[in-house]
Amino acid sequence: MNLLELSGVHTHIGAYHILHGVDLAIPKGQLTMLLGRNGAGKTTTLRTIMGLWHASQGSVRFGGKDITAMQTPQIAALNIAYVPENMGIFSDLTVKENMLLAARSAKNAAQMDDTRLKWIFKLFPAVEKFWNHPAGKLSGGQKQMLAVSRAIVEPRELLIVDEPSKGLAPAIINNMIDAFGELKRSGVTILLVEQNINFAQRLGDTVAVMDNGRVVHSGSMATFSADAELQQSLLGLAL
Amino acid sequence: MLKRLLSDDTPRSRVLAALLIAVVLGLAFAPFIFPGVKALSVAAKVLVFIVLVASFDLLLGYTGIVSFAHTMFFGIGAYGIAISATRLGAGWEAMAVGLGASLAVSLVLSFAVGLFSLRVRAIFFAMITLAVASAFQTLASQLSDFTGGEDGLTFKLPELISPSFEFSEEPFLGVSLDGRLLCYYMLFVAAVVLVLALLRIVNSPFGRVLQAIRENEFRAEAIGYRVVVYRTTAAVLSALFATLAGAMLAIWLRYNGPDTSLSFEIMVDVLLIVVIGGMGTVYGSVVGATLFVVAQSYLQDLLKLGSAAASDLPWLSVLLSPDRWLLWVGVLYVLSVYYFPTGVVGRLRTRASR
Amino acid sequence: MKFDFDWKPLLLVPGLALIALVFTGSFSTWLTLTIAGLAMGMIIFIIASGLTLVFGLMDVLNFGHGVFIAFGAYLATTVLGGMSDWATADSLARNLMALVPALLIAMLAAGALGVLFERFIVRPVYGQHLKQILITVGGVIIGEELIKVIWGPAQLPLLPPTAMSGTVFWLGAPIEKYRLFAVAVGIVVFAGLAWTLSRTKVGLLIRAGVQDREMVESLGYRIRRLFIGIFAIGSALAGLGGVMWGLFQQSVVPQIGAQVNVLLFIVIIIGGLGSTGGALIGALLVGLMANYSGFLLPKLALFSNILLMVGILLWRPQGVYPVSSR
Amino acid sequence: MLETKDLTIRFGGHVAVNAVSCAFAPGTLTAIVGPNGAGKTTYFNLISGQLKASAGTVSLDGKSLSGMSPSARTHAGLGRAFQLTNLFPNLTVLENVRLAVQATQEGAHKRGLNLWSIWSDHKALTARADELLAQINLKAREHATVASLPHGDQRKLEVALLMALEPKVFMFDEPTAGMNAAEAPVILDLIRQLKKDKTKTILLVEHKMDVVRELADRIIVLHNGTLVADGEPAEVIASPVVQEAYLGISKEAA
Amino acid sequence: QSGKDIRIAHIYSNTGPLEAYGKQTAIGFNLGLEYATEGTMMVNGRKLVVLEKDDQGKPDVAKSLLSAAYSDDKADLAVGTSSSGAALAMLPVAEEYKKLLVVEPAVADSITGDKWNKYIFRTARNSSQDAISNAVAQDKDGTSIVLLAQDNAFGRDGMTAFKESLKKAKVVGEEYLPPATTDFTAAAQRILDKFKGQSGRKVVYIVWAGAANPFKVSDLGLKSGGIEIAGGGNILPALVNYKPFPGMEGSIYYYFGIPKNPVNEWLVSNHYKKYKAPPDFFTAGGFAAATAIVTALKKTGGDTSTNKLISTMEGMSFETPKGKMTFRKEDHQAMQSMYHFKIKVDPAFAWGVPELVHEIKPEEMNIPIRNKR
Ligand SMILES: Nc1ncnc2c1ncn2[C@@H]1O[C@H](COP(=O)(O)OP(=O)(O)OP(=O)(O)O)[C@@H](O)[C@H]1O
Ligand SMILES: Nc1ncnc2c1ncn2[C@@H]1O[C@H](COP(=O)(O)OP(=O)(O)OP(=O)(O)O)[C@@H](O)[C@H]1O
Ligand SMILES: [Mg+2]
Ligand SMILES: [Mg+2]
Repeated sequence: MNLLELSGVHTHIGAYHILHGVDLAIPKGQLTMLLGRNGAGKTTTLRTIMGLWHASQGSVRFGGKDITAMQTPQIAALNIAYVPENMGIFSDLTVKENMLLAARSAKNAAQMDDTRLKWIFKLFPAVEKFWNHPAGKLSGGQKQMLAVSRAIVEPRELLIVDEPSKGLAPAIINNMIDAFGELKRSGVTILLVEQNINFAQRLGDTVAVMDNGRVVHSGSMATFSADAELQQSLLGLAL
Repeated sequence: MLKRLLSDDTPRSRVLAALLIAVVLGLAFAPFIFPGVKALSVAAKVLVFIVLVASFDLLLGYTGIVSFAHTMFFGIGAYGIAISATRLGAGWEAMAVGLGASLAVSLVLSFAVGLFSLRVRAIFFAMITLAVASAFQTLASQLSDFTGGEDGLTFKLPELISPSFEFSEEPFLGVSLDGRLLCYYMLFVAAVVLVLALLRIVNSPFGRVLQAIRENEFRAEAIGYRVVVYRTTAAVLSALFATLAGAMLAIWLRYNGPDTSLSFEIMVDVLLIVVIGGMGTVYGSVVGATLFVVAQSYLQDLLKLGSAAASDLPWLSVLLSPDRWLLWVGVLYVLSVYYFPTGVVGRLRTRASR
Repeated sequence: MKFDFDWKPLLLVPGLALIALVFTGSFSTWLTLTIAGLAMGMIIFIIASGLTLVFGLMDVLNFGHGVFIAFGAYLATTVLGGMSDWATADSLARNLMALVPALLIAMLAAGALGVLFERFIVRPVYGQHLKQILITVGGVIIGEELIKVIWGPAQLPLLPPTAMSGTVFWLGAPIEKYRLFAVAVGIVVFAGLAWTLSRTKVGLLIRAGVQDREMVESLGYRIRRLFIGIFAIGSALAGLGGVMWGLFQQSVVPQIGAQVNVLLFIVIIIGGLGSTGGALIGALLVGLMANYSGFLLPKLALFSNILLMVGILLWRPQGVYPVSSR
Repeated sequence: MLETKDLTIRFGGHVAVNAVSCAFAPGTLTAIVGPNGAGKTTYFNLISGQLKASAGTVSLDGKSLSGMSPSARTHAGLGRAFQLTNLFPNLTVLENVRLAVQATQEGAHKRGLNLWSIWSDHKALTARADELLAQINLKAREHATVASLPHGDQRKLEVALLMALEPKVFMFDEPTAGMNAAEAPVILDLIRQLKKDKTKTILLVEHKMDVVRELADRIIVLHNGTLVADGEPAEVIASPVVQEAYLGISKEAA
Repeated sequence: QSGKDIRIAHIYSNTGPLEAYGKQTAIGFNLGLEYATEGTMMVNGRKLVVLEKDDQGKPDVAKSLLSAAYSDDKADLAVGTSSSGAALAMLPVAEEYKKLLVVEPAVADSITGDKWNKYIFRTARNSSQDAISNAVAQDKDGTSIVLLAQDNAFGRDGMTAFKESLKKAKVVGEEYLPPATTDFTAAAQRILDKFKGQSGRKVVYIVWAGAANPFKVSDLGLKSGGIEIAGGGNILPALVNYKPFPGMEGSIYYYFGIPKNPVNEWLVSNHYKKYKAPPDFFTAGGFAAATAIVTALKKTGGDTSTNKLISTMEGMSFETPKGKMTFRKEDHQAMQSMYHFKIKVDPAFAWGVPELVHEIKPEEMNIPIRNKR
C-alpha cells in the first residue's frame, strides 16, 4: 500500500517550469530513496509535497487524502516531518528551543519525551553537548545533526529528508544510518534524497531516480544495486 | 556614441526607452509645451528630484545602505546657497562660495556617516540616521540667526537668472524670454550632466563591486574588496550629488527653509520614488521622479474634479475632497509597493526580456 | 539551564540618577526630577512596548505605530467626552468607571484596526524592511487623514479625570497624580508582556517564524494566525499608550503619533530592538535624561536623547539587550 | 609557505581551535579531517581572517598576516571557498565570476576604485570569467541568477570564484558536499590540475575518505580543536584516533 | 473697466499641520466678503471671484502658488497665508509681480519689518502687538515675572518685545525650552529657583504654541510656592487648559464674546447659524482681511490697479469684528485693539471664559515700526 502518491505533478517556480509530470509512489513502512543528478528536481519534489510550492497540475495524495492544495501547516499536521535542504535551523534560538518547537505536543522543555531524547543524544552527541547554545553557532555538520534530530524528536508517520548525510563525518553517517534503520523498524515511512550512494544502498527498500523534472526509473533497491549497468546509465557513475 | 554616453547601460526595453525619451523631451521643451508658471515649477521640481533620487539610489539601490539622513545633505546644499546669498549678496561668487562650502560640509559629514554605517546593523543604522536627521532639522531651525529658523531664508540671486530679467521684449513661441527661463535651462543641463555621471559611476567596475557588497558584504570582503573603502566612497559620492540637488532646489526657489529641504516627508517621498521607479536602476529615478512629482502636484486638482463628480454620494465626496489629497498619496504608497515590487523599470525590463 | 541574567544594564538607571544627584545639588529638586522622569519613562514605555514587540517578534519595522497611538487617543476623547459626568465627578471610583472603559475600548479598537493593518498593509512585505517602511508610512498617511475625516483637523482637549489631576507631595516633592496612575499601568503592561514571552512557547515560535517562516510552517504551526495575534496586541498596546499619552499632554492632534515616532525609535534602539526589558530601561533613561538635562543644561536638552543613544551604542552597539544577530 | 603558530580561538569558555601549529608547503595538498565540530572551518576562518584569533599567528612566506583584514589577506595570496554556499545571489553566474576576476586586478595592478570607466569595456575580465565557467561546465547557465541554481551548481560556482582569484593558497571546505557522483569529479579534476602546478599550496577539508585517500599528500587531524595527528595519508587513516573518533570503526566492531 | 471680474487669490493651509487654522481663515474671509458686499459679492458692478489655493503650510508651495496666481490666473490681488514661513516666502513674489498681498493671519514681525515691501499689507496682528498688549495687562507694581517660552524666533522675539514694554513689573528670569517639550518638570524646578528671594506677587508669563500644555508647571510645585500663571489668550481648544486658572489675566487677540460691535454680532450669529459653533481667532482674521479689501475697492471705485490700491489703503480705516482697524502708513500694519481679560469658569463652556477687563486701544500700545522704506 502506498502512503504517499504523486501523479503527474507539474510545478512552476515563478516563470520556470521545473517539474514535468512527476509520478512517485512511497510504500507505507518502507524507506524510499530519491536519487538524481544536481538540478534534477528532487528538492522541488519534496517542497511540492510539503506545500511549500504548489503543483500546477497533477495531484499529491497522502494516506488516500488529496493534499495538493493544502497549506504547509496542515500538511505537516498530518504527522509528517521534513528536513529541508538548507536545514532550516533557527539560528537565534538555542538547540533546546529548536528541539522544543519540533516537539509539537510539549509545552515546555520538561514535557519532552525523555527516553526519545536520550536515544537522540546517543546518536548525535553534539545535540546534547550544545543543548543551551544558540544553534547558529554550530558547525556545519552539527547543524545537520540538529536538523535530523528535530525531525525525529516525536514519532511521525512520514519522514521526508533532503540530503541528510551532506557534511557529516563518517562516524556520524553511520549513526544516521542506524537511526533511520531503527525508525524504519518502528513503522515509520521514510523518503530520503541522497547523493551518497553508499548510504542509499545500505538503507533503501525502494528507489526512484529523477532527471529533468521527471521520475525516470523506480523499483526496488535490490534490483537497482545489482544492476551496475542501470546505475551507470541513470546516475553516470560506477561504484 | 549614445551608448557610451549612457555608459553602455541601455534601457533594455522598448517601452522604457520610449518613456525616457518622452520624459527628456518633455523636460527639455517644458516651457514651450506646458505654458504657465505652475507647470514650469513642476518641471523644475522634477529635475531636482531626478538628481536627488538618483543620488539616493546610488546609496540604497546599489550599495544597500538604508539611510534617512539623505535629505540632510540635500538641505546642506540648499542652505549653502541660501546662506551665502543672504550674507554675501546676489552675485555669482556668492553662489560659488555657497556651493563649495556646502560640498565641503557634506563631504565631512557623509564620510563620518559612511564609516558609521559599517559599525552597526543595517536596520539599526536606518533608525539612527532617522534620529540624526531629525536632530539636524531641529538644529537648523534653532540656529535662526544663521538659517532663518522655522521661517527660512528668502534671498536674491544674480539678475541674469531672476524672473525680472528680460532678454527680449518679444515673447518667443508665446513664452517670454526671461531670467526664469534661463534658470530652468541651467537646471536642465545640470540634471542631465549629473544623471549621466551617476550612470557612469554605477556602471563602472566600482559600481559592480557596490552591488556585490549589497548582495553579500561578507563574501565581497573575502574575495578581496575593501568593503570599508567602497561603502564610504559610495556614501560620500551620493551625499555630494544630493548636495548638488539641494543647490539646484535653492537656486530655483530662491527660498529655503527646514520644511522645504530637510523634512522627513521629502525623505519618504524620495524613498517611494526609488521604489516606484525601480531600485538599482538610475533610469528608475528619472521615470519615478517624473511620475511622482507630477502626480503629487496635480492630485488636488484631479480630486476637485472627482469630488464634484461624486457630489451626490456624500461619503465618497468627503474622501475625494481635495482637502484629503494626502489620503490618496498614502494609497498611492501602498499600491505602488503592492504592484511594483521591482519598480516600473524592473517591470518593463522583465517584460521585455520574455 | 544556567541562569546567566545580564544585570549590567539595570545599573544604568540608578547610575544616571546618582550622577544627576551630584550635579543637581538640592535633594528635593533631584527627587522631583527623578520621580517625574521615571513616571514619564513609564508612559513612554507603554507607547513603545507595542512597537518593540512587533519588531522583536515579527521583525516588522512599523512606522505606522503612531497611527494606533493617535487612534487610541482620539477614541478616548470620544469615550471620555461621552462620559464627562463621571470623568469630572469628584470620586476616584467614578473616574475609573469612565477611564477604564476608555482604555479598554481604545485597546480593542486599536487592536482590531491592527488586524486590518496587518492584513492589508503589512502582510505583503514580511521580511522586507525597506518596503515595510514605505508601506507603513503610506498607512500612517491614510490613518492620519481618516482621523481628520472622523474627528476633524483641529486640536482636541483630553483632560485626565478629576481624581487624577493635581498633585500630591512626597518628602516635599510635588508629584502629579496622573503620573502615579501611569506607573501603575506601565507595571501591569510590563509584567504581562514579560510573563507571556518568557513562560510560553508563543515567544519562541514567533522568533523562529521571523527567521524561517517556511520551516515553522513545516513543523506544523500556523504562523499566520500568530502574526495577526501579535500585531493586534502590539496595536492594542499602542492604543493604550495613545490614551495615556493624550491624557498626559492634555490634548490630541492628528500628528500626535508622528510626533513621538523618533523618540520611540530611540527608546527601542537603546533597548536593543525587540527586547521588552530593554525598552523599559531605554524609556526610563530617556525620561530621566530629559528631566535632568532640562534642569541642568536646557540648551542641550534637545539633543540629550541622541547623546544618550550614541553613548549606549558605543558601549553596546546592539543596544542594552540585543535580541538577536538579525 | 603558509604557517600557523599556536593558533587559538575561544568562544566564551569553549576552545574551538586550540594552539594549532602547522606549516603547509607549496606543491602539497593537505587534507584536514576530523569529526563534526572539530574546528576545521574555524581553523580556516582564522587563517583567512574571518575570525580574529585569541592567540597565535598566521604567516605566509614569512610575512605575518595577523591583524590584516580578509580582503588584504586575499590580496596577499590566500583564497577560500566556503562550506555553506556564500555567493552573490541576485547577480548572474557570469557576474559572480567576473567580480572575482576583477578583484585580482585591483590587487595586482592598480589599487584605484576605478569609478570612471565602463564596466563592459573590460573585455579581458569577461574572457577570463568565461574560461573559468567553461572549466566547471556552467557556461550554459551563465546568465541565470545564482539564486535559481540548484544546490550542486552553486557549490561548483563557489569553487570557480576561488579559482578566479588565482591565489597561492587554495582552501577548500568540503567542496563536493551535496554534489552528485557525476558532478563531483569535475571539481576533483580541477583540484588535481592545481596539484600538478607545483607552486600552489592546497588545503582541503573533506569527509569523503575515498577522495582524501586519493588526493592528499598529507593528512592532519583536528579533534576538539586540537591537532591530534599529522602525516602520510595511509598512516594517519590507520591511526586509532581516526579510526575511533572519526570513522567510528571500533564502535561498530565492538 | 467695470464689468470685469475682480480676481482675488486666497492662499491658505487647507491641508497640512495648520489645516484647522487655514479653514477658519477661509470661512472668515468668505463671510467677510459676504458681509462687506451685503451678500452681492459685487463691488461697483464688478464681481468678486475668490481663487482658493492650498499651500499645505509649505513655503515653497506658497511661493509658487502665488506666482501662478498672479501670472497664470491673472489675480488682481492676493491674501495669505497661515504659516509665517510661507508668508515670508511670498513677500518677494508680490514685489516681482507688482501686485498687492494682504497678509493674514501670519504674525511674524518681519513681515511688516525688515522683509516688508510696499506691496504688503497686513490685517493680522503682529507678534509685537501680542507681546506689548500682554505687557500692558501684566504691568503692575511689586510684581516679579519669569518668562517661559519656546526656544525659537517666535518665542524669543515675543519675549523681547514684552520685556521692553514693561514699566513697573520686573523680570527676574527667562526660560526657553525646546519647542517639542512635553514634560515641564525641569522647567518648573528652574523657575522655582529663579524666584528664590523674591517677595511680592510672583508670576510666570508663558508664551507657547503647540499641543503640549505648559500650564502644567503650576502643578509641578509653583502653585504651592504661591506663584501665579499668566499667558496671552489663545484659540478655543487651547482655552480649555485655562479653566483650572480662574482669575488669570492676560491679553487676547479675539474672543467671540468680547468685542461689542455690529460687525462682530453679525459674524457670531451667522457663524453659529452655519457652523453651530462660535467663530475663533482665524475666522475673525479672515473676516478682517475681506472687509479691508472690499473697503479699499469701494474707495477706488473698483479700480484694481496696484498703485491706486496702495495709496488708498495707506492710512485707511475699516470695520472688522474687532472694531475699527487702520493700516499704518509707514509699514502697512493694521493697528487694532487687543483685549485685557480675566478667566472665569462657566460650567456652560468647556473652556475657561475670558472676560473683558479693559479694551487696549491701539493708542495705548507703542508698536515699533521696524521696516525700511
Ligand atoms: N527559486 C528558483 N527559481 C528558479 N529556478 C529554480 C529555483 N529553485 C530551483 N530552481 C531550478 O529548478 C531545478 C531543480 O532544482 P532542485 O533544487 O529541485 O534540484 P535538486 O535535484 O534538488 O538538485 P541538488 O541535488 O543540486 O540539490 C534546477 O534547474 C534549478 O535551477
Ligand atoms: N561563532 C561561534 N561562537 C561559538 N561557537 C562557535 C562559533 N563558531 C564555531 N563554534 C563552535 O566551534 C566548534 C568548531 O566548529 P567548526 O565549524 O570549526 O567545525 P568543523 O570542524 O568545521 O565541523 P563540520 O565538519 O561539522 O563543518 C563547534 O563546536 C562550534 O559549535
Ligand atoms: Mg536539492
Ligand atoms: Mg566545517
